[in-house]
Amino acid sequence: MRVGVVTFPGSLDDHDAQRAVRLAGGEPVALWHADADLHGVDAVVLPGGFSYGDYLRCGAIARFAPVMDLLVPAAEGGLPVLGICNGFQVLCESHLLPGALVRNDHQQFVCRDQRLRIERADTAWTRDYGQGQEIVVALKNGEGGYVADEATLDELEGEGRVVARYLEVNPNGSFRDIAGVSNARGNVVGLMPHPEHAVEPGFGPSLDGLGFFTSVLHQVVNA
Amino acid sequence: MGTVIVDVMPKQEILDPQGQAVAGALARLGLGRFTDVRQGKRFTLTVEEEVTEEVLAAAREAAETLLSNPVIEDVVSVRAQQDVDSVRAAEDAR
Amino acid sequence: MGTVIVDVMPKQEILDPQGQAVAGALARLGLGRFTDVRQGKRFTLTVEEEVTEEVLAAAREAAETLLSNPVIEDVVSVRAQQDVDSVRAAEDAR
Amino acid sequence: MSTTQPTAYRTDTVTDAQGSPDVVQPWADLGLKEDEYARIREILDRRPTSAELAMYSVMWSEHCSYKSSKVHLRQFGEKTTEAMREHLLVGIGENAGVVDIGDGWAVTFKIESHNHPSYVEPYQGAATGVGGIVRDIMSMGARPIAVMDPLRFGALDHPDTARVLPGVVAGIGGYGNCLGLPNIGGEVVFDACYQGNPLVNALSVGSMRVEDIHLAKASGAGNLVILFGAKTGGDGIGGVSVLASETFDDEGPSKRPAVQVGDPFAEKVLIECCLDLYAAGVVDGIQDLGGAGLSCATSELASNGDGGMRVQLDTVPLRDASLRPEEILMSESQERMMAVVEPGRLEEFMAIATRWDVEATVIGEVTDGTNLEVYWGEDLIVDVPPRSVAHDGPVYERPLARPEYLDDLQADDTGSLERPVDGDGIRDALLAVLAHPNMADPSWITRQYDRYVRGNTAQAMPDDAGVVRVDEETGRGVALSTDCNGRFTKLDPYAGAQLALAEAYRNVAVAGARPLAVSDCLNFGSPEDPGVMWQFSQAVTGLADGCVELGIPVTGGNVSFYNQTGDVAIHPTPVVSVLGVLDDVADRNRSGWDAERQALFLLGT
Ligand SMILES: Nc1ncnc2c1ncn2[C@@H]1O[C@H](COP(=O)(O)OP(=O)(O)O)[C@@H](O)[C@H]1O
Repeated sequence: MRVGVVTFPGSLDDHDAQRAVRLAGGEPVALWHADADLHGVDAVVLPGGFSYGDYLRCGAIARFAPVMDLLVPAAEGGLPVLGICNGFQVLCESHLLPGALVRNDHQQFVCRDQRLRIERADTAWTRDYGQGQEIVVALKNGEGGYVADEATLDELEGEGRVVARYLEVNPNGSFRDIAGVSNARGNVVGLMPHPEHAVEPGFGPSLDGLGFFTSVLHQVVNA
Repeated sequence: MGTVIVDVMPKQEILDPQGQAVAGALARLGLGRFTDVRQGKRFTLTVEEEVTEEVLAAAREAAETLLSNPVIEDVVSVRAQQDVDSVRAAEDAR
Repeated sequence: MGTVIVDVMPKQEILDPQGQAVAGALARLGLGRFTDVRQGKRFTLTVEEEVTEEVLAAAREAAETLLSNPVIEDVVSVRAQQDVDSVRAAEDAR
Repeated sequence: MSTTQPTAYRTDTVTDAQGSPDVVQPWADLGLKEDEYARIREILDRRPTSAELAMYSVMWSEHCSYKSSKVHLRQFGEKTTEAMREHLLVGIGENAGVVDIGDGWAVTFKIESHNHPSYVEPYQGAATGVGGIVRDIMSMGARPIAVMDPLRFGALDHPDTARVLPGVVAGIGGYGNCLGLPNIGGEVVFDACYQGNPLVNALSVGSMRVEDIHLAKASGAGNLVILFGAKTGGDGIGGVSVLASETFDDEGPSKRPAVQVGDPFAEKVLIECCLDLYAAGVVDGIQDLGGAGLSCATSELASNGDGGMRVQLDTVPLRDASLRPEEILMSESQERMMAVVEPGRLEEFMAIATRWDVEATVIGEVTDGTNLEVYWGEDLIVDVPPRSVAHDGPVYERPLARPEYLDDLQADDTGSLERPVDGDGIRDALLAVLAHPNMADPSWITRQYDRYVRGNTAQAMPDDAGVVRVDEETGRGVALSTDCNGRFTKLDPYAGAQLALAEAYRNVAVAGARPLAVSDCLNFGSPEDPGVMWQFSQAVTGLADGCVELGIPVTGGNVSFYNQTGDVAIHPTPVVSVLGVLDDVADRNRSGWDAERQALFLLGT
């Protein structure tokens, strides 16, 4: 299974996402932002980092990268896409996911081991988790507050598209403790915490993050 | 050479943590009369030419597509600097 | 109730990486006519009262002490919203 | 922005200098001493041009020339034995030292200060401090893999601490997080002695294959000198404005920024670009631009090389077209590097730079001459032996004197302190100690730093040493710690420096690593105060002797003088960092316990 990981200028966790794909048993494929070619991958991860410095709004500039011209229609066509942190921001800016991510309510960057509940275990990226399963993964962001208007939030809740929710501490002021959401079809998932930093013994808070990467492999195999 | 000024503000219904933090700090500084603060962005775009209607149209496009995110922000205004200046001068002269 | 608008921009001589990033993106979007972009901040401060000279003075104090960092930023203007609006209306009517 | 017009105003040329020996020059305003200015005239056998004067003044400053500390720092080299050199691949003198950690891997690390800029503008000062040390590591050919930040602030409850601390922490986080470098440790110490002089030290460590080590030297006549990264602006050149008065046109200069602003995104891209350039083998010599900017980079590259260098200064891409040649030479604009490249590899170099959207410009070439020549348009404005600028600066034997207050201070020992005599008293004393800001949990600071990025962090906060993996296959990695107790060092600088070394060494050792090398950041008051100079010499001697005792070399570091307000200096604060190697970071020992009923042992005396 070939899982592409896009590198934008300023991407930071791209190699970590590749490592996670490899540890899950997939074949990571490096995709380059300026290369309008998905190289036939079966799924794509948009990694964490500060694309283009995140100077305007996080993900706002990356959204216009040539690779996104292909990725957006592919995602709309069902290609599994996981956006982690900055990748989540890119997905929102691209309107593949609703809502937006704003500066943390406490104004500071925060790095912590975060407990989450998997609220939806039938997306392309979460099917290896149990419904309601609690996991602990790394979280690190400065602009991770998930916001959307009430109607959108109600719709997300109603359709079960909240993929993960913060437990114990809401680290950034996200509305309704939302840590991740999906599109209606469940192939596109955006997640603020970093599962790719919880896949290897001794590095990161747990091994709980691996499920995201194994899920997509199974999904693709079964598809 | 000309300059276009684009103002972008967070939507009224969207949480503005930066504005809130500023409001809190103002209160601590004894400037609590400012009960609500919102923080947005102001861009100056420089063009080599005069600011024509066409330049303003391009600036509006930039404002809508890149400089703001319609989910959370409104483009409040897109103006030529010279207009802003002349208007201010007029006002100050009053 | 009134509103004061405070505009803050990075000093001209200071590197503005944010503006640079925007300028680069605009060029990629085919809006390369904007050769230089600078990104600053715009604050709206709400008061329960009318915006009097005294309120403006308080806003100016807020602008100098908290809303801007004098080492790297300039306060470009501190104005009452109503003035900005009336002026714009006048201008648009032209 | 309009482009530069090199000939629009008069520039002081070498020919001018030869023809007008009696022109009065503002050497004193540039910080040069009378005999230093005389020496420059002697070296050149004429008066310097204003550009040369700018170069010498900045390169012969305390900060760049180590003129007060050199005679003491020599001990680090002199006391290093062959045995201590066993793992040393590159020693003191280069941008950063390099040690062999086995399996063909090398690591480089260094610690530097950005104290004063961080006091003036906490966020940007601290941010650019991180940026600067990371470029040092990059310039050795390494990929930076982690950062650390030993910090000292004034009293926690002082209002100015509330201004400085949040900005410093946000700046370190803002820059380091955006670069994608895990923060694996540091220190936070509060003491009133740092009120007007907070210490912001930053450490970076990088790794590379042994064969990929790069050095700062310009060799091979005809090779091209390339400036790449950010454009040059008027940053950090306040001091040269005195030179400008004669050359500025009627309109006068545009304003020069009071502080440097960092662009971590530009630096991140620069890192990746450099690594691709190294991998392609297109870089012969490389140097980062830090303090003293182009003056430093050109003169050091040329001085370390085997020939001369010719630079066409008007080809330097500018952010501010009003910059004069003297200012361009001194500008400390961030996120810039300089490379020496064979002409045949230029195209490849440019292709890689383009891929990363990094601006790169050929600004000169290596010559078979002996001098560094800088042209502005047609005019020769600098013609100097590069060594005289970069390496043969003045050396001072400053007077030393053991401070008179020391006897009283040492005599005032703990014997006179009241001691708790019962359980409650001990409890209160313990709680008071634990509640002290210097002992309390620093996670309110460290949680603002990304410790996970790159996925190789095996240990960071709250462990005694940071541990990062270097080789994913084998798990080989390094452990680092930084330490210093300024109060102890004030009481006895010799023993205090050794204490700092011993603590860092122990922290690395208990993590399970074999300590290999030392880097230090020596923060002191004014070298013109004999008491401070005595502290300095004692501390350096203590550290050098301690290293001999432990058998590990000092590979590099930094001296920060003039940390004082009026004539009151900070406590002498020699921050020492020790680096050790682990064959497999999986075998590290964490601080604390991981299961119940484990036994506690106290080792040592
Ligand atoms: N400024 C800092 N940046 C990063 N880590 C820090 C900083 N200050 C302290 N730490 C980390 O916090 C932990 C506890 O620090 P400290 O209380 O100074 O430990 P100790 O007293 O054991 O030296 C250590 O892991 C240390 O590296």
